[in-house]
Parts: sequence; C-alpha cells; structure tokens
Amino acid sequence: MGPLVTQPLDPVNPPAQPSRFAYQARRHLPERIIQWILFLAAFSAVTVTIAIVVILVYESLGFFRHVSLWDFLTDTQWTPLFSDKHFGILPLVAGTLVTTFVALAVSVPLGTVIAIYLSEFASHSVREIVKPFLELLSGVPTIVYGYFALLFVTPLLQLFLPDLPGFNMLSAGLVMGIMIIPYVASVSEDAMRAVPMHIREGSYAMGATRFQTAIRVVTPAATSGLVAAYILGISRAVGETMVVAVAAGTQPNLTWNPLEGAATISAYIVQVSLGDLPHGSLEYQTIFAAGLVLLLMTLAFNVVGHLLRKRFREAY
Amino acid sequence: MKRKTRTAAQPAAPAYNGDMRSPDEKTPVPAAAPQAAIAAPIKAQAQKLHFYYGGTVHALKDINLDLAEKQVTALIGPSGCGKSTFLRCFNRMHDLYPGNRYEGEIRMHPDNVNILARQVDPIEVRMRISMVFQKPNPFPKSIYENVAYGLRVRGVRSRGLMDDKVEEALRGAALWDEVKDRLPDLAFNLSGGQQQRLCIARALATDPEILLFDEPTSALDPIATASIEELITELKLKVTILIVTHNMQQAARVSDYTAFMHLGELVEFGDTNTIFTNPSNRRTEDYITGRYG
Amino acid sequence: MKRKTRTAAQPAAPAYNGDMRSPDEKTPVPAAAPQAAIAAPIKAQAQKLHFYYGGTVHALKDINLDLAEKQVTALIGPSGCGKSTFLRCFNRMHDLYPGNRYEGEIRMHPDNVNILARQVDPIEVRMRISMVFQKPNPFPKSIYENVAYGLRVRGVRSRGLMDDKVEEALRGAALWDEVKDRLPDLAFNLSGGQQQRLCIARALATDPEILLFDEPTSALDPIATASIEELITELKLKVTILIVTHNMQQAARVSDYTAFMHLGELVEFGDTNTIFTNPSNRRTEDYITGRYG
Amino acid sequence: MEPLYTHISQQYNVELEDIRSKVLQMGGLVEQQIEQALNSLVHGDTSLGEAVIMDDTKVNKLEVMIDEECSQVIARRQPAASDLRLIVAVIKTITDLERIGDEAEKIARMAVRLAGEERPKTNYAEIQGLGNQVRQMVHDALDAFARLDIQAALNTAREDYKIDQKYEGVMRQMITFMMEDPRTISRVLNMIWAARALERIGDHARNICEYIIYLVKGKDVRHTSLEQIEKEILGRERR
Amino acid sequence: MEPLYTHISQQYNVELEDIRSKVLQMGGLVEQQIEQALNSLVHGDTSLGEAVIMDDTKVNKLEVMIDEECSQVIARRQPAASDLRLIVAVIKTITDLERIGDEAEKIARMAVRLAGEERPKTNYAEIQGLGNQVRQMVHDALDAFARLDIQAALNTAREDYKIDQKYEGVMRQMITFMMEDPRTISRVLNMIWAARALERIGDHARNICEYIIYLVKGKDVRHTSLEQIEKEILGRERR
Amino acid sequence: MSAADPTADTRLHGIRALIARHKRWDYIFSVIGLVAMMIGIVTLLALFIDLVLDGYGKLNYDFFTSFPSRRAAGAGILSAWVGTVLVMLVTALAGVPLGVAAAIYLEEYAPRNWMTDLIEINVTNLAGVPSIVYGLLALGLFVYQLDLGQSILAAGLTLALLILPVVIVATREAIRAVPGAIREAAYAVGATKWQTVAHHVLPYSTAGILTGVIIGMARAIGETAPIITIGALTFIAFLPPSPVTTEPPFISFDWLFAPFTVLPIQMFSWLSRPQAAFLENAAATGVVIIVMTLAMNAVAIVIRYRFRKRIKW
Ligand SMILES: Nc1ncnc2c1ncn2[C@@H]1O[C@H](COP(=O)(O)OP(=O)(O)OP(=O)(O)O)[C@@H](O)[C@H]1O
Ligand SMILES: Nc1ncnc2c1ncn2[C@@H]1O[C@H](COP(=O)(O)OP(=O)(O)OP(=O)(O)O)[C@@H](O)[C@H]1O
Ligand SMILES: [Mg+2]
Ligand SMILES: [Mg+2]
Ligand SMILES: O=P([O-])([O-])[O-]
Repeated sequence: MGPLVTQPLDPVNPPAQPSRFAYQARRHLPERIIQWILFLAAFSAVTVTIAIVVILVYESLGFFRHVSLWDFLTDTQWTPLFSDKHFGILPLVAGTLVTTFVALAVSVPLGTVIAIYLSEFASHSVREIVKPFLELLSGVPTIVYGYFALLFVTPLLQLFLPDLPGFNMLSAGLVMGIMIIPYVASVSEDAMRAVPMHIREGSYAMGATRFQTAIRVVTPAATSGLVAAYILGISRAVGETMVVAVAAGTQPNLTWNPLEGAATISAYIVQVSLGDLPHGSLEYQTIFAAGLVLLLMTLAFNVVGHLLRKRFREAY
Repeated sequence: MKRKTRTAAQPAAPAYNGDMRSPDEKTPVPAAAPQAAIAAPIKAQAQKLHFYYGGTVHALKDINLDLAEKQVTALIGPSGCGKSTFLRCFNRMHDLYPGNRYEGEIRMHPDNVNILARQVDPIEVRMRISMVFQKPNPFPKSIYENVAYGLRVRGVRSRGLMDDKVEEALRGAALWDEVKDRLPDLAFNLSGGQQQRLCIARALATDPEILLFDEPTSALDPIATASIEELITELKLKVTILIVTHNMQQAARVSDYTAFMHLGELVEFGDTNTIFTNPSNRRTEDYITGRYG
Repeated sequence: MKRKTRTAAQPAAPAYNGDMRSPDEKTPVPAAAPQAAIAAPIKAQAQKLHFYYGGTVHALKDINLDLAEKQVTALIGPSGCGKSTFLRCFNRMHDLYPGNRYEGEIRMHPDNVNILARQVDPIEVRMRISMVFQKPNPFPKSIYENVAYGLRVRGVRSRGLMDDKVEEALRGAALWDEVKDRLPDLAFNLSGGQQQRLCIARALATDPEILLFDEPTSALDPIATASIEELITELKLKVTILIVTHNMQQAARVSDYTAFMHLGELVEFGDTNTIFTNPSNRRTEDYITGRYG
Repeated sequence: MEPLYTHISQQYNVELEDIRSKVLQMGGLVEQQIEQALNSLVHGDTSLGEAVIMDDTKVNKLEVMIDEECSQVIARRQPAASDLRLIVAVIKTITDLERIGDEAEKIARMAVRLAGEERPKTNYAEIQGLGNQVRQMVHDALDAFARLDIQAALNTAREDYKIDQKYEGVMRQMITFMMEDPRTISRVLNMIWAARALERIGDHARNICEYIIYLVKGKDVRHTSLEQIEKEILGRERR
Repeated sequence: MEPLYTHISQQYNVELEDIRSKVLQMGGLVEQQIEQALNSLVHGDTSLGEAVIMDDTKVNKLEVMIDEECSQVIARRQPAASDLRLIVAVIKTITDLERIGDEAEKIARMAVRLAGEERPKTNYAEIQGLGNQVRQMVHDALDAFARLDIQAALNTAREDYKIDQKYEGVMRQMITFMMEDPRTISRVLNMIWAARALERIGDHARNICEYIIYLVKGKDVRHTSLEQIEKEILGRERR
Repeated sequence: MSAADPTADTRLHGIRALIARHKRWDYIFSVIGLVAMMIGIVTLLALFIDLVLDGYGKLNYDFFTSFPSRRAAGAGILSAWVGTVLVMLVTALAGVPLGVAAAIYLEEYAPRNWMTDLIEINVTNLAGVPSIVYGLLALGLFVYQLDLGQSILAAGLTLALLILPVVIVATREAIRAVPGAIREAAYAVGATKWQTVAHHVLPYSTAGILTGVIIGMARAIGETAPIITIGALTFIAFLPPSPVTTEPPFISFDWLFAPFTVLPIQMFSWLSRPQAAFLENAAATGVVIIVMTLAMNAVAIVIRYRFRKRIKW
C-alpha cells in the first residue's frame, strides 16, 4: 500500500521547487483518510464471514456437547422436537439432495439449450425480448414459487400421479428447477457470448452451419463457464428455502424418492424458527448445527464454481 | 434500369442469372472506373455490385472488378471506404447479420456462378472461398484440430487423409516446422504471427479457390508481418488472393493488382507497379502520396 | 557495484541522489551503446536505468539516453523490446501497478531532479510530463471538460483562465477550428483522429515540459495519422517529445533523434537521418532493413 | 493558386520544395557558369574564368547536398507516384547539371589558358554563337523543369539537333583552320575542346528535358527518338 | 556462405539480387564493348565496330530497365540504410555505365570510319595501351562493385590518375603528328576523340568506385581527393 | 446455372448434399431451443395468472389499509407493506454505501497481497451463502448478542448483509467496465487516486451500480427465510411509531426498534393456514410482492439498456 506510507523529504537533495512539495502534502492527508474508510468497508466482508462462522460454530458447540458427532452423522432419524429425540442429519441432507437433483434435472438441460439458442440462434430482437423475461423469472420471490408449487404444480401433477402426496419433493424440485433456469442460462450465455465474434466468424468462414459452430466451437470454448454455471445452480438449489418449506413439507424423512415429502435442512430451520424456542435450548442450537452443515455444503460448491468461472474469464 | 436485388436476411425475388445479357455487355467499360486489362485469366468478377447495410448505409456503389487467377489483388483506400465490406461480400459474411442487402453480382469462374444469388447457399460459397481475419482468431482447440476443422465440417472422417491434409496445410502456411512436435498443444500458446499463420493453414486445409485477407497483419509486429507477406506471395502459386490493407506499402509489396476505393466506389484499378508509380486518377495519386483529398 | 534501487509499491532505502559521482562519471561513454552527441540542449537524461516488472521480468537494462530539448526523439524496436516500458518510466505510470521497480535515474533539466527518486511524488512528475496513449482515450465528458480536466486537477477555478487555456490547447492540437462550435458536445462524437488530437490537447493544456506518445497513431487511418504526425512536428517548437512507434517510417518522418531498442537494451541512438541511412550497429541495420535478426 | 506541394505533412512539402529550389539554384549557378565561361573566352577575361572554376565547388557541393536530401526523403517519406518520380528525376538531373558545370569549367580553363595567346581572326564568333544557343537551351530546360512544362521540354530537346548541326559546322571550320595554319593546331585544339564541351552541354540539357517528361508523364523516354516521344506523349493526353 | 541478401521477404531479396545482377550484366556488356571497340580500331575490323554500335541499344535498354526496377523497389519496399544506398548507388552507377557504353560506341564509330583509311605508323599502339589500361580499370571497378570491396575500389580509383597522365602523353604525341603532317589532321583528330573517350571512361570508372565507397561506407566521397578519402574511410574502420 | 466443367459440377453437388444434411440440425435445434424457452416463459405466465386469478378478489383499497385479522375476509396487509418499506429503507442505507465503498476499494485501491485475496474470497463466498444462513447470523448476532431484538433495525441490517455481495459484485463489474485507458489518462494529467475515482470511475459506472443496487433490493423485498429466522412476528395489528413527533426534537428513531412484519412473511403465514379463504389473501399478497419486485427489475433492465446505448467505450 504505497500511498499509505509517509514519505520523508530527502535532506541531502532539497527539492528544486519547494512549492510543489507543499502542494503534495496538502493533497496527501485526505487521500489517506479516504483509503482507510474504503478499506474498512471492504474488510466488512471478512467480518461478516467471521461472524457467520463464529456464531454457527459457537452455537453448534453447545449442540455437540449434547449430541455426539457420530450420532449426528449416522443416525437415520431427525426428531429433535419430539420426546424421542434423534439427531441424525441424514434425512435432512437426503431431502436437500433430492430436491436439488430434481431442480438440476430441469434447469441444466433447459438452461443450456436456452443459452445456446439465445447466443447462437435467436435473432437480435428475439434475444432482446426473451432475456428480460428470463431475468424476471429469477426476480420472482421464492415464497411466490412456493405458493405456485403447492397450489398449482402439485395439483397438476396429481392428475398424472394420483398417489402423489400434497407435500412432495418432486413439485418443489421442479419449480425450483424452473426458478434456477435463468440463473444457469444467463451465466452460460455470458460464457458463450464471451467467445469473441471473430472466433465465430472464423468458423462460419470455414463453411460451418450454425449448429456446427455452436456445438463444435462455441460450446467447447465456453465449457468452463458452463460448468461454473451448473455448480452455481447447485449451490443455489441446496440453499433454497421457501419453496421446499412450503411445498415439500417439513417432515424429516430419509428417502431418495422424489414422490414423497421430506424436509430439507433449510426447511427445518424455518420450521424451528417459526416456533418460539427459548434462546440457548438444545432445539434452538439444532438449527445452528443444521445451518453449519448447509454452509459447508454450499461453500464446497461455491469454491469449485468460483475457480471454474475465474478460468473461463481469463481464457481470452 | 432494373437491377437484381437481394436481401441477406429475407430472400426475395429469384436472382437474375446473367444469361440474358449479350456477350458484349458482360465486360463493360465503366465510365467512372476505367478497368485495366488483366493479363492473367479471370477467377472472379464483381459486376455492378452494390451493398447496403440495413437498408440505409449504401456502402458499396457500382463496383466492377476482376480478380486475376492465382494473383494477388490488393484493396486500398481511406478508412470506411468499404474495403472490408467488399471483401466480405465474397464469402457472404454479411449474411450472418440481419438486414444487409446485396445488389449486382459476383461471378466465379470457371463455372460462372453468381455467388451472391439467392439460391446459392452462403455455406457453399464459404466452402470455396476462405477468409483470414484481421486479428488472429484460432479456435480454442489444439493446433491440429484448428486446421482439421474445415475438413470435419466437410464430413471428412478418415484419420489418415486428415493427417495428410493438416500437414500439407501447415506446410503451405510455413508453420509445419515450428509446430510439428506440438500439434496437440492449444493454439493460444502460439505467438501472434504463428496464430495468424495457423489461421491461414486452417483456411488452406480445404483447398479454397479464393483466399480473402482482411488486414491480416495489422495486429502483428514488423517481423511477423514480413513473414506473413512472404507467405502471401508464395501462396499465389496455388490460390487467387484478395487482400485488404491499410498499409499502402504492404499493398505495393505483396500485390500484383491494386484497387483503390473511395467512399464506396472503385476509383482506380490496375497493375500494382503502375498504380504506385504512375496512377491515372488524381484521387488515387493524392491518397498514395499522402496529400489532402 | 551498488546501485540505487526503488520499488514503486514499497519504497525502501533512501534514494541515491547522484551527487556522489564524479563529474566525469556523469556522462559516461557506455561500451555497448555508443551515445551520439546531441546538438540541442538536453531536457532529460536516463542514466543506468533498469526496470523490473514484479521483480522477475527485467524489462529495461542499463539504458542511457539523452532527450534533446524541443526535439522529437523516437523509440523503435521489435515488439516486446521495452519501448513502452521505457516511455512509461518518464511519467511514473508504473507506480500505478504494484511490484514494479526502477533502478537508476532519469534526470530532468534544468532543475536536475531525478524524477524516479522516491521522494518525488509521481503526481508531480505527471504534471510536468504528459502522455498520449495508443488508443484515443477521451473521458466520456464534453470536449471542453476533457481539455479542462488537467487544469481542474491543478485547482484552477477561474472560468476565464480556463477558457483561454482550453482554447490555446485546442489550437495547439490543431483542433480548435473543427470543434469551436461544439465544445459542450460529448467527446465520443468525434472521429478517431479528432479524439486523438483532443487527447493531445488535454495533455497540452497543462503546459507540460515533455510530451510522451505511445504509438499514438496505431489505431488511426493514414489520413488521421498524417495529421497527427504533422501536429507532432509542429509541437516540437514548444515541447520536448518522446514517441514510441511500431512504424519505422513514422519514426523516420517525425523524429530528429532515433533510439533503437532490442531485448530491453538500447542498441543504438543517433540522429534520425544517420540511423536510417547509415546506422552503425548491425542489429539496427537488420531491423531497419527488414532482415532476420 | 494551389500550393505546389499539398501533402498533409507540411514538413514533407517543405522538404520537396527545398529540393526543388536547390535544383533550380544549382541550375542558375550552372547557367551563370556557362555564360561567364563564354564571356571569359570571348573577351579573354581570366578573372571571369577563374570565378567559373571557383563556382564549380559550389555546384559540386550542391549536387552532394541534393543527393543526400533525396536519400533522406526516400528513407523517411516513402515517396510514391509523382513524388517518387520527382526524386528520381532530381537525382538524374543533378548529375547532368554537375556535368554541365564541369564542361563550363573546362571552357573556363581553356579561356584562361587562351587569354594570353593570339586571338583567332573570327574572334571566337563561332564558339560564341554555339555557346549562346547552348546557354539558351540550358535556360529553357531549367525553365521547363521549374514549370513542369512538357511542351517546353519537348521543344527544348528538339534544339539539341540544331546544336549538333552547328557543332559539326564549327568543327569543320576548325579543321580548316588547322590545315591552313598548322602552327595554330594547339590553340585551335583548345577551341575544339570548347566547342565539344558546348555540344555535350546541349546533350545534358536534352537529358534534363527527358527527365521532365518522365517526371510529368511517368514515362521513361530516354534513348527514344523525338518523333516517337511526341507521338506517345502528346498523342494521348492524360485525363 | 551467408546469402547475399537476407531480408525476411524472399521476394525483396530476389528483386535486389536481380538489380545487382543486371548491373553486373550491363557492366559486362560495356566491358566487352570497350574491348571490341579497341580491337575494331586496332585491327581495322568494321564488323566488330558495328557489333559494338548494335550492343549500345542493349545497354540503353538495360539502363532504362534497371532504373525502372529501382523505382519499383523504392515504391514497394521502402529501402533504408544499406538497401537504400544500394539503390541510389545503382541509379548513379548505371548512368556512368551507359556513358561508358556511349564512349565505347564513339570509339567504334571512329574505328569504322578509320578502317578504310591509311593506318598511322604507330599502328594505334598508344591508343591500344591507353585502352587496355582503361578496360582493366572498368573491369576492376565492376569487380569491386560485385564484391563490395572498398579497398579494391580505392585502388581502382587511384588508376584514374595514371590514365590521365597517359592521356596527356598521347595527346601531345597526336599534336606532334598533326603538326608534322597537316594532311593527317582529320584522321588524327579522330584518334584524339578516341583517346579522349578512353580518358572519359576512366573518369566514369572512378565515379563507380566512389559509389561503391558510398554504398559500403555510407559516405559520399565525390569531389574529394583520394588522399582525403583514404584517410577518412580506412582510418576508422566500422565496428 | 451453366457449369463449364463437369468435375466441378459433381463437386458442387456433393457439397450441396452435405450442406443440406448439416442444415437439418439447425432446424431441429431451433425447435428445441424455442420449446425450452417457452417452458420458462409459460411457467412465468402460468404463475402470474394463477396468482392473479386466485387473489383477484382481494385486491382492493381495504386490503392495503387493513391490519391482518383472524377473519380472512377482513384481513389486510397494512402492517406488512409499511414494514417492508421501512426494512428496505434500513437495508438501502446500510447496504449500499458499504457495498459501493468496498467495491471501490477492491477495484481501485487494493494492493496485491494476502489481505486483498482474503477479502476477495470472502466476498465471493458471501454471494453463495444461502439466505437462511444470514438469518442464523442475524439471530445469533443482532437479536441476541447485540440485543436488538426482533426489530426493523435487525431485519434491515440482516438484509443489508444479504445484499452486500450483490452490490459489491455489481459495482465491481460496473467499475471494471471503465477501461484502464481512462484511468491512465486521468493519472497522466496528474490526478490523484481519489480524484480519478470521484471524477471518472464513479460517474461513468453509476448506471451499472444503480442496476446492481435495484436488483439487490428487489431480491431483498422477496426474502422470507432470514426474516423468519430472526423471528419476525406474523401477526402485527399496529404500525411502528412515527419517525416524526410533535415534541422536540421532532425526530424519533423508536421505529427502528419496533416489532414488524413484512409482505412475504404475511403471505407465508396465510399460506400455512388450512382455510381456503386465507389462501386467497396469500395470493393477493403474492401479486403485490411480485408486482413490486418485477417493477424494480424492470427499472433495472431499462437503466441497463439505456446505459449500454449511451456509452460505447
Ligand atoms: N455493420 C454496419 N452497419 C452499418 N454501417 C456499416 C457497418 N459496417 C460498416 N459500415 C459502414 O460502411 C462503410 C464501409 O465500411 P468498411 O468497414 O467496409 O470500411 P473499410 O474500408 O474496411 O474501413 P477500415 O479501413 O476502417 O476497415 C463505412 O462508412 C462504415 O461506417
Ligand atoms: N505488466 C507487465 N508485467 C510483466 N511483464 C511485462 C508487463 N508489461 C510488459 N512486460 C514485458 O516487458 C517487456 C517489454 O514490454 P513493452 O510493453 O515495453 O514492449 P514494447 O517494446 O512496448 O512492445 P510493443 O511494441 O509490443 O508495445 C516484454 O517482454 C513484456 O512481455
Ligand atoms: Mg476494414
Ligand atoms: Mg508498446
Ligand atoms: O561528360 P561526358 O564526357 O560524357 O561528355
């Protein structure tokens, strides 16, 4: 941080024009103050992270004083609010993964196809119209999606699957998938648009068709960007709360069947928060333990996604 | 006078195929731009070519120009005079963007096809006429795959044939010795001049009849520039070349024929020696000698 | 041998102020790069200048070069030889990026200040030495504000003084007649050549003592290039000029002195006529005549 | 009137203008040399003759200087088309001008040598006649160069034929003199050299005219008969 | 051995090499002209003389062609430094070569004219001696050009002085002839022209040597005394 | 078209057949792409129409001016929308300056060292932290450690933290879009770092920053989970104290510490009730939220569009 350091005048070689140096001193103090303020603002990001970790770990420590880590990771039941308390995180993790998987099954293919279509096939006007719509899709609050999943998609699905329970992971996952489409599509499209036009012209000049250009040149060039988009989509789905809380139910249930209802980690936290739990109780602490697991899961995905995205940004 | 009109985006009336003209009419002596007689056989002819960007910008005005076979023809002229526009007509690059419109024709010989005609597929044209761009634009693939791309697009499957063609093209682009041990390397790891030669190899791999260059050395340093120029003079043994350049001296160095364009018009066309030592048009002379136009 | 060492990012030991050398030593006759005697008075002197990018890339090696006052000195050399690096030492542009390190000195006359010294504020230096960049880079403000900006930074408030200075600078950049009726227009609406002249006006507005140009015409067409070159030869009546160019002919045209650099070293320096008709170093000759080095 | 050189680069205009004016200056000097050499010969004025000899260094210096400037222009400006032809024509022209200067110097040397000797009965009338004609021709050639006037250049080139004719006459006369009075041989031989020098000057002036045609028309007309030149050049006017 | 021209552009190398070899070809032609003209004179062989006259058109064509090529190189290649000096030197050299050719042609014309007449008692021995010396000088100059050997160029240039001496001697002898027998005046005059032409050829050869020095050293040494040249050039060797 | 040379002719035919084959894929993919896009758009329309159809009956003046109630028919969203507005106010005031300042530091000032790397990594990670985790942070930190209780201030600060990475990232993108050449130009005429930022970088990136801020705020409006976590009440039948009072000093900050509810929570609470009448309320609330967020998104899109048109570097 060069400018932060005071610069002593050289006694041996006095400046030829002292007035210039007076000007320098007048200028320097405000500059330094501003820099410190800005630095503190940026450092707040670190503070927030530390605060998150400290709070989660601190409260979780209270939890793990009562429940062994082994039980937490292996027990197949999660019933902290019942009298027969079990603290196995597996059912919540399963619920989270199943809804995430369903969501990705929707958003990855659709998002990728849309991205390719928009960046390589659609005319300028189509793109200008469709993109805002897709962005609006991501702007809709999640609670509204929850409503939609519960009261529109589930009844719709029940027409085909009469046995489908009212709370099920399928409809939550599907809606979440739709919700994530714009996210996947827009990051993917950015990656493909980052492929410079002259590379594309290079391909067309060789006599390639649109499809050949898209599949053979543009998509490979944007691969790391696409993967980054998928991974960011995963992390988004894992942390999503309201859709699953409303549509998948709040019943912890160790199952891999999307047609059943089950609670996810985030849905559990919401469920607990709604009740009036006393600060410091074990039940209160469970949500922090669950939150810690959630944080670790998303963190892992984020790091991978970040690395990939960095790579594709530097490719050109 | 009724002229053939074609839109890149929306094909309209069937194209006039040129057979209705009397033989005399086919090689007209335009009043504005006197056409120098070309000694070599003719590979392509632009005839009464007009071009419009989006219906409003009239970028090319009544261009009549013959490309001599296996010779280098250079296009020079001030910025914005339509050099690139003209060049890009030759492989229908304008079709990639909506709203552009061609008028007139470019006939390719010996088969006398009007490559601007609506029923001629741009992809077909691009398979016969390759292009090298201003900035080297290799695909983010291996060196080998870059050169092989055009063949793959043409449906070549045989690995042996592919290998041969790739080697031949790389030799043709004077790059083989430098890259033969690193064909699977990413093309981006080559230097700028090598990348540009790779792009030339890519264009050569498919045996094009005409090679278009749009300011191929403007992103390169003088040494790389000299080697590309050298290559161009060698390539003309095999292929007809049309090159746009901002650097007049480059045009003087590499070309056999030079066309001077100004405000979308072809002002003068003739053999390079004459154009650079004794041009017949005042505007050409002013441009070449750096006078105010 | 102990040399003065300075890091842009982290100032370290107190700067060596040059008084410890004997007078003889100050104008050494370097073995490698024989320095031609300069007829004009000297405005600035680079002495034993080394430059390191991030501690690893040794981009300039022991450069000794004198800038003649109110003359144009051109830097030529192959890509990556360190021309831009050298130029940017003169207004301490390298200080903007961390980890760079200067060694040696650049003394400015008549006050004999080492502008690379740690205790000299880079902003100070930039107020005395202006720079014009490769691509025209006007601010997205009005034409007037672009030129006035340097004055505002210096704390000029008086509107009258500002108006005068802006007009003077625009006249100096041969742009006044073209823009005098549209001073409040956005600078982006000017053509490329006009934008570059606007950037020159911006640099002139603050009465710099030295003007640095880094390939100022490489983004321009020949006509605009010619007018900028013309301007440069006019400007030298008022200011000392150092120009980097890729175009050897441009160096030949505009400069009084030419320095040829290669791999971070100054190979030859001398008056332009001699360098271009009868260089004394083989590497210079090879570069100038387009031979393989 | 349009300025002579209209390049965007003023500096370039200045350089070309400078070259052109130096050529005309050199031409003026050479013309003066011819005149003074003739006067020196005819009036037996040795000081004039010596001045001519002195002037030759000036002419030589100008030649070297102009050559140098032309090289600079080629190296720095990449002249093309008419500019290039100007430079090439100038490089050629000054060689001829320098030779003209040399021939004038030769005449001057004769004049100085002959000053002390007995004057011929014709009092150098033949030489003076030939000399005036040649001087006029050089003058016209330089005029044509200054005005880039090819018609004038052609007319001037045509003069060379007349000069050659006259030279033949003078030669015959000289031989007669020698035959008549062998004692004069040595002196007459000097006159012969003077006449011969004048004839050569005429040739050089014709060369200059040819360069002017090359400069304006871009056509090299050396070693071509005048009729053919006229047919080719004036037949199809440019634009 | 390193190739002569090592530009990245092969085409450029080819062009320069072509110019250089055309100059040498022209030189060879001119040398042959001198030799044949002398032989024609000495042996009274008119057919040889006529061949020389015929060859002059070839020389002229070569001159125009080389000039054209040099212009092309300037327009297309922007020669600098040694390349530029080569072009300028060539432009100058061929003018001199062409003049040498003209002088040889002149001698050949004399030879043809004199063939029928009575032969002088010396049987043109003086002319032959001078001629051989001049021919050798031209040969050496062209050799120096081919090898770009400035030491050889300097030595050759020094020959010019000897030739001038010899020419003076021949002239005195001729004048004596004429005085002795005025009837021979016309014939001797022809021999004088031949001697004079040979002397001029020597001058042109010296010019070529000067261009070689300019080409190699970048220093214009015209109108400079040989001693001075030697001091300047050989005193401080380059690099 | 006449062909002079039969081999050329067959070659041409081969090429044409090949092109026709290749082009089929173009058509097929075009159809697939269109279908994929329609799925997204149709869903959006279905969602909106479903919501409007369900909540249509409730969307009247009373709905906005009534407090929630046990009777579905008389219930309204007065306390919810006032709460939302106040929370957003706090969020904007806290989050935006902090985010912009942090972004400026990172783009313009940060030296290349481990501290900067640390900050960078943290910003990236915060962007990926699920909102519910922010809720847990707020619950632990604001509600209990700082003892702000379940107040507007706590909620506002929580959402401010939530949008901080969004604002930072958007601002950085906008700042980065200002070419380095412009900065160098400013420095080259002798501007200081702050002058360069204040005179050039910030003004030229305002539109981008604004877009980011609006999108962040739109996201904050819809956030439900973190506010549930800090324990926002679902049944509030009163408004927070007015910020303007009749007694000196006429301004009061009591509202910051008042209990509150916000629109999404109101909707969630109604959604979790079994009675169908309350579902109608939920739908109507959903329409309100959606219109608010969509409007903000639309504004952002318009700003971005105009900005792109204005400055072309
Ligand atoms: N996509 C476009 N839409 C509208 N007008 C265009 C477009 N591209 C080029 N033009 C206009 O067409 C004219 C010719 O442009 P073109 O690019 O062919 O010029 P050029 O001679 O290649 O110039 P340069 O040397 O700068 O590349 C110019 O006036 C330009 O403004
Ligand atoms: N920021 C940097 N970090 C590390 N190395 C650098 C940096 N900038 C330049 N270099 C290296 O320093 C050397 C000199 O670069 P510089 O930009 O001065 O060359 P140049 O002569 O201006 O070339 P050009 O003509 O391509 O502009 C090059 O080898 C380059 O790779
Ligand atoms: Mg172009
Ligand atoms: Mg540079
Ligand atoms: O100068 P010349 O000897 O050729 O007359």
